[in-house]
Amino acid sequence: MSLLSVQNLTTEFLSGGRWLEAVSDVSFDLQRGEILGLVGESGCGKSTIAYSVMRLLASNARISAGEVWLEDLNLTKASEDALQDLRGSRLSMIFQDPMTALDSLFTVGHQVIETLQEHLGLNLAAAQERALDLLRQVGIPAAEERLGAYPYQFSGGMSQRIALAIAISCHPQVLIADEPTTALDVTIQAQILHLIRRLLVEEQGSGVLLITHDLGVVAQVCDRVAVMYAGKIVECGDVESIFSNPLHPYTQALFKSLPSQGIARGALENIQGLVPGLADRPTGCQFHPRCIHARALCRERTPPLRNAADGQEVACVLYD
Amino acid sequence: MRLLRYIAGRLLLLLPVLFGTSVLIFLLLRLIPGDPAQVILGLRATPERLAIVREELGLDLPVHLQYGQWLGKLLHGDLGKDFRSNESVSALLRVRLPVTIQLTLMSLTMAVLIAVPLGIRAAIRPGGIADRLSMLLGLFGISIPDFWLGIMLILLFALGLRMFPSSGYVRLDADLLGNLRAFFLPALTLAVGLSAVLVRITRSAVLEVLELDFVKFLRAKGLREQRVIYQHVLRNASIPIVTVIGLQFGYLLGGAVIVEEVFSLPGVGRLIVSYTLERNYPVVQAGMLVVAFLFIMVNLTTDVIYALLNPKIRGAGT
Amino acid sequence: MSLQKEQVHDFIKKYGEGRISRRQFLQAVTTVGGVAAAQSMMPGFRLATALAQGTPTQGGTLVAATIDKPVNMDPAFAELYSSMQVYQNIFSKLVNLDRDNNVMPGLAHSWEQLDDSTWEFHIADNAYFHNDEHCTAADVVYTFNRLFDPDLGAPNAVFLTPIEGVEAVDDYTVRISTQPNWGGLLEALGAIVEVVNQKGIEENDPRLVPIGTGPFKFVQWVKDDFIELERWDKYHKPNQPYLDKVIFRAISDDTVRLTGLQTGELNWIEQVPLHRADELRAGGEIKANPDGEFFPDMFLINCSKPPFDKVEVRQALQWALHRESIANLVWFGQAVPSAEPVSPSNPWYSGVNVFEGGPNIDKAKALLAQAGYEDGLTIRYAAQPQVPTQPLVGQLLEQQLAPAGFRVEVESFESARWFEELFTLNYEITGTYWSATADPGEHCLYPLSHSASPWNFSAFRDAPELDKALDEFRFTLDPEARQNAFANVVRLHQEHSPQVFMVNFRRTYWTQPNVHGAQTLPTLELRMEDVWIDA
Amino acid sequence: MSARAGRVGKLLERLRGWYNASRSAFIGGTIIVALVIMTATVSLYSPYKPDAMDFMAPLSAPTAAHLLGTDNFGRDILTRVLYGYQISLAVALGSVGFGLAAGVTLGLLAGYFGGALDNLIMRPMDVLMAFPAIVLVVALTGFVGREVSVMVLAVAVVYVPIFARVMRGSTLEVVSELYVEGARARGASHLRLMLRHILPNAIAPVLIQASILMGIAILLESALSFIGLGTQPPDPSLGLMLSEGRSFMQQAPWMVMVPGLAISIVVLGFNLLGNGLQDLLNPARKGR
Repeated sequence: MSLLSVQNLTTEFLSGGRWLEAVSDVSFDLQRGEILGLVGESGCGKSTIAYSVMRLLASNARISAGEVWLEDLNLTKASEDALQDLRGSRLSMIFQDPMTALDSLFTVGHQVIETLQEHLGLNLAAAQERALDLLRQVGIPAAEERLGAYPYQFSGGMSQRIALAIAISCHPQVLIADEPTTALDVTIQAQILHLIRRLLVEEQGSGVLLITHDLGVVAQVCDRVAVMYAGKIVECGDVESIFSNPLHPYTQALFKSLPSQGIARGALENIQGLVPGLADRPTGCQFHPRCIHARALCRERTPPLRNAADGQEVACVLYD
Repeated sequence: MRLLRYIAGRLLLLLPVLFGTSVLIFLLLRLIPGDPAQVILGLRATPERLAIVREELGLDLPVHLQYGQWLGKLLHGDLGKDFRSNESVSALLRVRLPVTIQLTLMSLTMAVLIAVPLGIRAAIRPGGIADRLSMLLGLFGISIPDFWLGIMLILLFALGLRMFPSSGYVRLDADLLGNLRAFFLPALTLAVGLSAVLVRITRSAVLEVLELDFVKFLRAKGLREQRVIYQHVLRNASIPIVTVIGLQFGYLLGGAVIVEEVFSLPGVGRLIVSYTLERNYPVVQAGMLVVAFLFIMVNLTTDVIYALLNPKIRGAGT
Repeated sequence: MSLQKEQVHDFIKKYGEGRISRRQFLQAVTTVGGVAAAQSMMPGFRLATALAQGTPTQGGTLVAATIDKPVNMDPAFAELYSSMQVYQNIFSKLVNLDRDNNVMPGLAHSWEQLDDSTWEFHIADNAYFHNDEHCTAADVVYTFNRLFDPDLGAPNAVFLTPIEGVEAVDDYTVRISTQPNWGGLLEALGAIVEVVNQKGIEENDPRLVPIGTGPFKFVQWVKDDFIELERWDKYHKPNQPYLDKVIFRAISDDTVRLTGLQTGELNWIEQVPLHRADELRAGGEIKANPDGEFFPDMFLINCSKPPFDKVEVRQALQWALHRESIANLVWFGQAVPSAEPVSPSNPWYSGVNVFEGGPNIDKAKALLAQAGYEDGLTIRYAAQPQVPTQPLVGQLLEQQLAPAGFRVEVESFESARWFEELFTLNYEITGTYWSATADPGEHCLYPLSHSASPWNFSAFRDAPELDKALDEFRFTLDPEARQNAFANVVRLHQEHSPQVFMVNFRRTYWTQPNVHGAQTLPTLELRMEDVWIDA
Repeated sequence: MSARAGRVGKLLERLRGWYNASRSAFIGGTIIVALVIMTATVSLYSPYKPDAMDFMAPLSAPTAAHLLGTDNFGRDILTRVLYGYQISLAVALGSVGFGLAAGVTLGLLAGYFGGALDNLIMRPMDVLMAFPAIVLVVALTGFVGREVSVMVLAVAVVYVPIFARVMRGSTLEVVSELYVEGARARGASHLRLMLRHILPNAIAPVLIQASILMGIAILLESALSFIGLGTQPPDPSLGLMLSEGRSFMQQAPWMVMVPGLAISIVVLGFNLLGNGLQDLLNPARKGR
């Protein structure tokens, strides 16, 4: 049984009096000891999936179909109390901008300790001890003094390490990282990503859902990847096969526009047209207006995700 | 600590401002036409008597000498004597100040108890009952003149239902229950206006904090909603709320004169106004100076609370 | 609305519609308006209420609410009658005046007149000051010396100028020598001379701590809050005062003061909202005590500059004035119209009215024309908002004097500015009350209109025959002759009208039903020694 | 015929536009406009003069003849309220007008130049702010006199520091934004810069404040008249009517209720207008 299983998830937003699908019929599984990348341009619904899993959607959004299972627990049906116990203990999340993720009026130590006390019911001394240990694990130098420091005394990288310390404080089974390194510069980025892999996957065997728009990040740390376009997964599989043999036209186009490939293959091609907004999503295969292989069929039918090669699934009429 | 240096700086600034205020008050009073001696003697004034009284009160000296005399005595803690009854002004203020301060504290406490919880609930459940209530209170509270509200409350609760006295001051040490009953309606009258402003400030402050990223992270780490709101969100929203409460405290010191008048409470505001009419300079000067001093101290306290709340400003953290 | 008011309004309506002539209208209104006044004149009426009070019982605390707050306890200054209301219970006077101006024993149990300029007073030998000093004739002498001390400049000295000398014949006899035939000594002693003690004056500030031989001893004065007096056990009158303690509070708002009485917080108040007096009198929930009219309200007119420098303009004002509607609309029938300092029920009332049958618009217009104001004139009425009746009278005058050609402009001045307008003679006409009419000639008309008086606010000095009449009144001893002299003064005063008397306020003290002995006195003092509370 | 219908249609359309844009501004605006029209034309349609005394009907409850009853002198309360509004609106518009003009200029200079000038302007403002408004006005009216114009001046003096602070704040915000730097780089003169760039963008919060302060000005004027320091009898100020009615509170409650209600309505109108302006001028904070 997979660690985290998302089945036919559909999430809608209320805008201008109408419900619009941001995520439509998405399914994937996250196994233990695996980092699954969820990649796509901004606005494709990847963050919405994260908030749907955590059940932290804004008041104008709702899960209209599908289910999310954390092992034997159906998150979509779980009560708010159950979810509160679950969040931060079995299922954790870190965000994009570390500088605003922490409450500037409370010490860093306090924000770690309150999480420990909430879930593990530790007394102050034990919690403080555990917090010190966590800070050391995430690589905070001179942790003893830093416990009493305030968020404004930390750099972006350091703040994200603290967020990570909080997220892993109760040995979560699943960590969702929503663009954890986008706001950081490249050198810090690599450190954080490896820290995630070491602390979550290697040491605890947990699963990580890493949301990013940067294929470089995927390459660096993910085991498997799912490419999303306009609310749907168009292709997913293990990183090696996807990177070496991208099947879906959108995935291929993504790679062509990627300078980091290092291969000077002519001018960078960008995909003409724009990512469709929620309100004006085309019928059939969402990508067909911008797809160079588009055929009449693409307009009518929305291709399901199909096994095209071992470890690789794609939703495109070419491989039906 | 930077905070102590900050407070010391502000206290130093206090002296010149108070000095400026005292000069302004002193001149303003003497510029208003009307001779104190005439008011004292009333219809029974005779030219000789007027001369005697003016000399007794030192009104025949040139203005700058009068100011020098007054300032000299002030620095020794002597606020001078009431022109009319020769009673020491500090004795008068000892009766009047507690009344205004009690009225200010009671009305502010009532306002905070009404407005802050309502404002928070209105922000947490937009469109709910609390939200609509806060809108109504916010709108009608500042539109209804407080002296009219006072009269209506007297008409209903004092004259009508006889639940509260319609006026008069009962000393705290003399009769606690009587004092609280006497202060209830005036404090409530002021509290309505104050809470109207406070509820809107609280609501918008909480709304703004709720949209900050760290609240998402707090919920993502499974903190109980109760703790998220009342520990983290409220603490962050408290800065604008404290600012408004500080401003309102300052306003009430002098501004509550109208409600003091409606309920005939012997407060400082009413003292200043009625004694200005009688040109009773020492009492008015002392009254205004005390109000200005308290006003500035309250502003300083608000800024200090700022610093206490915001670690960055006070340079806290190891 | 009480019967009385409806009748008044019915007449005004008919007059408005021209169905009845002016004369009929005024005649009717005067009789109706006068009913209340006439009622209280009948002696039988007053005697009956006194006897019905039952026998006094000892003990109890009276919480009394006056209108204005006391300001100065030193009797030499007599500053604001609200101060006198308190300290006249702390000091004693040689003699006292009862409701009908009869002179009753005070500190002096007996007195005789040796000749036309010498009197001797025999004072009680068992009177003690509240600082336990024994009261002797020497104290009376000290009192007078202090009153005449130029350094102190006591205002009341003006009323005592005819006194030539005061000396102690023995420990308990005082001889007072005056200018010959001065008729006003007894009223003066009964109204404004409180006996003080030298040690008491010098040991503490007399303005704050009064020491007298009166029925009540001063305990404490919490400014703007209350004054507490307690029973003086060594009072020279047997088994008086009846009350243990008296608390004086000042409540300026009528409604608030009334509520205090109705809820039992207070058991004596100086005044109820005037428009509810009749209703409350009928209700019986609270008790209206025997009233009295000793508080004239008048117009002060500045005779030193146009337009009122011409006597015709002042007389025109007299003819145009309609006193009944002022009494009814400003004082709600709780005041009696009167063209002289006292009202019909007062023994001094002369009944002289040079402007009998007024208001007479035609006569007023004729007089104005004589004065050169054919097409009317504008007069500035100065009103003090702090005295509620003044702005009301101003607004009523605006409507009332218009037909005669007076365009009234009401100008408001806070008290400080109002006094300045008065003393710098910048005002044209204003209103005020006068609280000293125990002897209306000596204490009211003399100071207001005698050319030599410092309180001649009208700066009226062009009527030597009025000065002569005033002096003649002053130095007339025989009561009968003094009454006629007063009538003569009133007539002359009305002819020149430096001041115009409007109404005399009927002052009624209201108490809890179980409070007895309270009554309105010519000196406006609150003689709390006569008051008692049923157990 | 159709042209007029078209025009009326267009007008209705625009009205509905305003209504949707901000309901409170629409309601507030309607109240104020209605009151201003009724007040300005009162002498045309009102059967009574404000001071005319009807001795026949003192303290009479609302009747057909006197829609809102009469006071102790038998004067028609409805007429006096409408004339009272003239004073209230005059004080409100006058004081806010002067206060706005002086305050905005001072605030603009202080915000734009900053440094010594900022302190020179703002410190006296602080001292003025430290004064309780009531006492400041008492001193001024005592000194100069009681006419409505003095009231306007007195309230304006109280408002100058408020407008100055709000203007300074928004000026600082605008100055710090890039396009002002750009304009300065192009060598625009200080004056042109302030008037063309800063003023239009910084004025928004001040306008919102202006509407709310008009309501407060009316409260201040009626409060002062209530304690006998503002407008003097026989002028029918609403605060004065309330104070005169107080002693007849039990027998003639309408003498107290009507003026109080009248004040609340006009102040409510200004507040609604203020809220509406706030929604219109910065939609992001709608409903805050």
